[in-house]
Amino acid sequence: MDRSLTAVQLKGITKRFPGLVANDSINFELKKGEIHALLGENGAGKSTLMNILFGLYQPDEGEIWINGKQTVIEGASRAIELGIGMVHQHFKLVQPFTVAENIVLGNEPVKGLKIDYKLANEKVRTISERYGLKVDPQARIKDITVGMQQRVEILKTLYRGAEIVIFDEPTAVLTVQEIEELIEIIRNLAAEGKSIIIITHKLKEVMALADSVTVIRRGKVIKTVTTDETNEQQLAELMVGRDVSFEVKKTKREPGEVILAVDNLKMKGEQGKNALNGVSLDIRAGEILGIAGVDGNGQSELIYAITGMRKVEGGAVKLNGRDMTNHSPRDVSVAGVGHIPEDRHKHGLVLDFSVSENMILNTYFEPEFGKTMFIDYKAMDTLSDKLVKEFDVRSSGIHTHARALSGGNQQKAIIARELHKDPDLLIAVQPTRGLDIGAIEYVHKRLVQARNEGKAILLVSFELDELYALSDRIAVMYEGRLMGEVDAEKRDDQQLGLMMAGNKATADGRG
Amino acid sequence: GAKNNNEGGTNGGANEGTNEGTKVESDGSGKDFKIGMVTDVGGVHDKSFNQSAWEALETVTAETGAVTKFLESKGEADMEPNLNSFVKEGYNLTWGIGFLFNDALSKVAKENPDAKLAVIDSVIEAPNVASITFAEHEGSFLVGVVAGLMTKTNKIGFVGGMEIPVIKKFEAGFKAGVAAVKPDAKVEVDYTGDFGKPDLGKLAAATMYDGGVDIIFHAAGGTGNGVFNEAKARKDNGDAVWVIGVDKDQSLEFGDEITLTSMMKGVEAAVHKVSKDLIAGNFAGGTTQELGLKDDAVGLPDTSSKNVPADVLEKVAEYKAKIVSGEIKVPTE
Amino acid sequence: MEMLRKIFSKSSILIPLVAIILGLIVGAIAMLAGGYNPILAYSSLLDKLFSTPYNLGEAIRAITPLIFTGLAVSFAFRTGLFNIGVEGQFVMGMTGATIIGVLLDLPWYIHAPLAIITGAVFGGLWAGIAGYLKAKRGVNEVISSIMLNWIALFLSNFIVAKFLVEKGQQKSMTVHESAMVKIDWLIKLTDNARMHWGTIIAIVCVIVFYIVLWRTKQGYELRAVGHNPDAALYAGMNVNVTMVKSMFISGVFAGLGGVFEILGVFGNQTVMAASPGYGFDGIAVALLGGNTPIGVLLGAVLFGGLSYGSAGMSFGAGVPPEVVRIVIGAVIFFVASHGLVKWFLKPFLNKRASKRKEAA
Amino acid sequence: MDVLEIIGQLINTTLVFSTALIFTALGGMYSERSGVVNIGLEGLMVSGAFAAAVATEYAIQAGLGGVSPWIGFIAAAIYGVLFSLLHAISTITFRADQTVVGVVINILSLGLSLYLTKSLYAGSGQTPLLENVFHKWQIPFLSDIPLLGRAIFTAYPTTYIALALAVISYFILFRTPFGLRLRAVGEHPSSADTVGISVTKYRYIGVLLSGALAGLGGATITLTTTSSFAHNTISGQGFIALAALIFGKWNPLGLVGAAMFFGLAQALRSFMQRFEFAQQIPAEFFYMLPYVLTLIVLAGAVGRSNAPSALGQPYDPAKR
Ligand SMILES: Nc1ncnc2c1ncn2[C@@H]1O[C@H](COP(=O)(O)OP(=O)(O)OP(=O)(O)O)[C@@H](O)[C@H]1O
Ligand SMILES: Nc1ncnc2c1ncn2[C@@H]1O[C@H](COP(=O)(O)OP(=O)(O)OP(=O)(O)O)[C@@H](O)[C@H]1O
Ligand SMILES: [Mg+2]
Ligand SMILES: [Mg+2]
Repeated sequence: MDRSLTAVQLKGITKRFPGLVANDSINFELKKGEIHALLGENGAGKSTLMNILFGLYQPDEGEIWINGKQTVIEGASRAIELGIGMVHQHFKLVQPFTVAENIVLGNEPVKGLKIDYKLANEKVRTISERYGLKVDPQARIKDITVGMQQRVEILKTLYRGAEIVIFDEPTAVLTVQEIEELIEIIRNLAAEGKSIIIITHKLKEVMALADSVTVIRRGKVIKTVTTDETNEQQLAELMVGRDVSFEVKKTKREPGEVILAVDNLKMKGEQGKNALNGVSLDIRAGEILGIAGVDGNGQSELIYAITGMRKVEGGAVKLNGRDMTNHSPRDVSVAGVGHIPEDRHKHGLVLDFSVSENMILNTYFEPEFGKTMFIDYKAMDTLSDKLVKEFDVRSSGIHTHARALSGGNQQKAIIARELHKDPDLLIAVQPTRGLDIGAIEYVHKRLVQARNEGKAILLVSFELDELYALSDRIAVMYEGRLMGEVDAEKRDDQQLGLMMAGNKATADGRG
Repeated sequence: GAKNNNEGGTNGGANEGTNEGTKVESDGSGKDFKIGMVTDVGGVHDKSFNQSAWEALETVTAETGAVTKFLESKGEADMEPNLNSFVKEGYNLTWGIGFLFNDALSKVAKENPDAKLAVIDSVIEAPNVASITFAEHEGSFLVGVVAGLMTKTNKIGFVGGMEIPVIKKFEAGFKAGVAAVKPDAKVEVDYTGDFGKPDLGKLAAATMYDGGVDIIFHAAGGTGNGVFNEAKARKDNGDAVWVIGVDKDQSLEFGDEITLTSMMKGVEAAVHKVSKDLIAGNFAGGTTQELGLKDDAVGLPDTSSKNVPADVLEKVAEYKAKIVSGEIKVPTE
Repeated sequence: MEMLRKIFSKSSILIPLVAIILGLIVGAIAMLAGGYNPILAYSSLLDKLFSTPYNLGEAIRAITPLIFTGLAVSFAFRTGLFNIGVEGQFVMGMTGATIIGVLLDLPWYIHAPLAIITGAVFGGLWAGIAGYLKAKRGVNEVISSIMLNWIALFLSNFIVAKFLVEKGQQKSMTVHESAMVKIDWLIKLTDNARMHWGTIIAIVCVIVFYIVLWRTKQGYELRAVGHNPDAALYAGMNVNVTMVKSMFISGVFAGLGGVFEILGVFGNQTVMAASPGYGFDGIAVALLGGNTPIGVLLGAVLFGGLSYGSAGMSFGAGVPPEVVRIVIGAVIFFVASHGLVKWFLKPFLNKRASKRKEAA
Repeated sequence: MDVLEIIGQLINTTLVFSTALIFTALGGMYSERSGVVNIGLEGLMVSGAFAAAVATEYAIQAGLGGVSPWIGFIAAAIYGVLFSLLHAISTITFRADQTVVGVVINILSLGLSLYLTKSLYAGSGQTPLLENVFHKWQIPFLSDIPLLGRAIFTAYPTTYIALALAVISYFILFRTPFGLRLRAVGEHPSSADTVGISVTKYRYIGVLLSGALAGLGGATITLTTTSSFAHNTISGQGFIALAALIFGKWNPLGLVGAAMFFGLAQALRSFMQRFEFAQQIPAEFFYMLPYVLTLIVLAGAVGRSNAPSALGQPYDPAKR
């Protein structure tokens, strides 16, 4: 592979949005066959730059050169023609369609007037075998795992003959195994001669995968380096502009009373299958119980069951010794449970409410916010001002809509709200998903602080690093059951991986 | 009188038309007179009594030079302001056409004792209102006689608009007429619930014709158009079916291949007479006239002879005489 | 006062104004094409509206039900529901008021309030059915309320014809004077226009709408459910009950509209061939008013005023009154397509901007 | 009258009533499958009914006789397309709220149709009655089959066209690239956009087709039942068609079923009145029947129907 040829060259790209410059004269070069990582904090302008390259946005200034020729990319179809493919941060898949339909969409093989489904399936199978991306062409997107969906996204680009593939935060939603597979896939693609751009917040992945790295901060390129000549610590500093600590300082602590006791919970899932098959667990004051497991093994249902958002068919939930089984979410919340939900847009916030209104989402009925039927907006704003300051939620003011906050700041707002309730039990589901390292550092600090204040914390995460860093104990969930626990002190990825794949705990687990 | 209700949806709004009285050989006696007319929601071109009334006023203009003008009501709420538009402009006479005007017109009459008003199909007891109603049951009896004598299948249909007292009068008279000449004939009744839905009229007619009915009398306003449409389609297919029209001579509109006869209501004559009386200086304020067979205000049009055999028409004449003389009392419900 | 700020913020006042002007221009073009004189027509319209106290009073009478139905549609919209069934709820409100007004004979201070409340509750419950079906059975409220509109019409007709009918008529007996809510001195003042307390209550409802939605905890819940039912569930709100409540309140507004048509205007209820149409016009009013209470009030004034004035247009200029529907449709169209309006305004705004630059 | 005959009639009447609904609901399907809510179906039907009445009338004046209703039929589709162009431009190009614009279409088309009718016909709010309209076809031989002949093979040409269009639409939607793309645009426009499918183009096609088909729906009423256009020629059928579309789960064959169900309920109301026992029941209850039945079926059986995911959302590629 002749790496001296450039696949993409961006010269002085500038993109302005009302009130801010998302990309500020960015110069960027991608060599043929190279894997090039793009790093930066939330809102640094990475996605914007890639959307420009893929023709979704038009730059205000600057030039795009593809394979040595200057081009204007006025739309996605032009980008596809140029051999550019993009795997988006939020998947662009049509849920009710099959895998094959999603892949061939817009470029369907036909027989007469009809789509030739046989040929379509065959074509999908061929490329999926060639690149080692196993999928079932006839499965529906809504029925397959996130990892599988991502393969479909990659296949979509390959089907269109992409030579330059952009990945926008591809690992944010994947499990450990899936990430490993993806890294393998990307390496294969590069070996085939494809040029790759990958955006990620995970420095370890960058170091493992990329040939070179470009760091962007506030729309400007800070530096481009090769991975040979840098390390994680340096990259982090380049990104954030200050020293970042990856260590979570956590002192050993004796857990107290049992706060949450879950006994033999059973619940039906959406498709009629059992989502929970008898889950039992205890959490004590001052400890963090981590739940590991591949997405879709009942973690969400467990949380719904504990918080009362869905009814269980059997078993019991006790909080501080009080039976809370099948109580309403309101009762559970009042009884002392805080909940940082998995999907901040779906559950965590009313995006069209102001930041301030969101701060009282589950306490508005308390006398604190008006003793009559009327809401005391002054009390609400006072509280919001305080929380926004304390938790450093950045926005143009407490009256701006939650929608206009970046993901990290949205998450901070939720954490502020839930911690302010001073709950006995805090449930945190994927609390750092999609956040940059600065934000992650902050969230981790707050969670450990809460633990140290004696709160019981239930943490669900797909990131082993996070689980190890925060948890006192780690339980593994598989097909609606807990497979056992491992000690967070002793890191054993092998063991954990096996349990996540459905093997019972061995002697050193407690299962 | 089969079109009377408030349909469609707006408040406010009216349509207008004016006859300025300088045309043709008018005698000019009415030059200083202004006569207004407010329609119900059917509008002035309803091919029914609103239209008849307006035609009468057009004739008045032609004959006397009086200025006549109409306003259409889009809903019940418009009727009162529309009447007031004329009254407050100083019109010499204001007509309300249709019995929905009952409330609005009596209120306006009470509030404006100096104004003169007249109403069709309703009785309003006020010194400044002339009320005109019709004995629809009497005329319906006569078309019932025709139907009874001419049915081949012994099945006759009646399609009504809404099931309300006025229409019940048509039904009762019609049934009595049929029973008088053909006691064993069956009269099927279908109220469509609407005066403005030809599709329902068409369905009702289709159902009846399919069931062996060969003559249908409709008192359903615009819904009745559907009855004619269905009959026309069947006639084109060679079936021997008939429709009896209502209010006006409907053979003029729908043709005499399907229109057996019609139950005419003399709205035009009545409006013409009352308006001319006004110009002549003897307005019939405070009176109620129920116009029936004796006044020739209801009954069959002359064109009936085209489809109705002479012997049947003779029978009709006989019954008419008996009703006028009081020998037969036609039921109203 | 976020609301007030919104109302007076530049583009939200500018766009409706421009939209109204563009709508009137569209109407004028239609009239020119039809061979009518638009200037004469519009001046006759204004003349009709403002010439006499009577017409002004009657215009207010015509505007009043639109305020209620506009509020009803907006309220549901605000909570994420499309209440296309305001029409039926309006009719049920009429019926409730008529039943009490006709069948009972009570002192006025009990009779009128009871009739009003009954009608309002009828409307509320009728809407509640759609809310319940949506919450419990997942039935799309748009379809169920379309069905309920028809059912309301026929049910009311049945009730009137069977239990309340005045002999020999196709309408109910007259409501007892003790239940009527006319304002006699205003009626005298306006030369017998049908003025009634419903107008005052409509304005009170505008304020109530604002207070309920933006000042109470209940309103906070309603809005949360409207924007994001999942988050509302998470926050411990009872989403289903809130949905039914929202429909109920919306139906109460609609029902009140119907109530005052009976108790304020007609004094009896006729057997109707079709429902009066205020509910559908309410959708237009709500949209015109951007689903804010003040907006609805102004929208109703515009819509009702134009509609009432259209009689003058035909009286004075011989223009078919339907042209007013074209104007109203066009106004809402331009309000909705503000992109289009801005596009129209662009040259003008640019000029202003460049002037400012020159000045600087 | 024997039972077979009655059933045959019932089915036949059902077909007559459902034809216009099928056309219109199919139109709604194309629009909503592309992600554009179409609450303006009622208005589009009004426009179609109006255009059909006027065009047929002119054709008759021009001496075209029996061909005239066909000319009116086609004119209705064209006029419907022009009207829905308004919808398309504002909702797709200018991203106006789709529900609002649908309401505008309803207000405008009734206002404009009546205004034009009055302008064209000397102030009359009703077009003249048409001499030539569609007549029922009796398919040779087939119409002699007992039951079926009466039920299905004696019907208006429009009924056959509507049913054929439903089948064709099913094929288009679920078997052709066009259908796949249209559905993709309605489910997830940005995924369509990122594979180079023009969301704008497909939405325009969807909305314009809805205009054409709803126009045909309106024309069907004019040309098979009313023979003229007036303010109440279309009174609620467009909304019923919308209900049928939702009830039929946005599926061409499903909506035919829903439309037929509604037609059947309408037919029943008229049939029942003829039986002796029915005389005791107030007429109003028969009038309610179709609507009550629909409500009961909806509440009892279907539950949540799955609309296209992006339905009602304007597509703005720059917004995430
Ligand atoms: N459509 C838009 N309208 C307005 N501002 C936008 C838009 N898209 C992006 N921005 C702004 O541009 C900046 C860059 O956003 P971008 O999505 O490119 O960040 P990013 O680096 O991809 O962040 P993340 O790591 O969170 O994905 C952000 O500050 C954002 O506010
Ligand atoms: N509708 C909008 N109007 C203005 N700015 C917006 C809008 N949507 C997003 N933004 C801007 O885009 C930026 C990034 O938003 P985005 O939601 O992509 O954040 P993120 O960090 O990528 O989080 P995540 O992807 O995890 O949700 C925010 O800073 C926000 O200001
Ligand atoms: Mg991004
Ligand atoms: Mg992000």
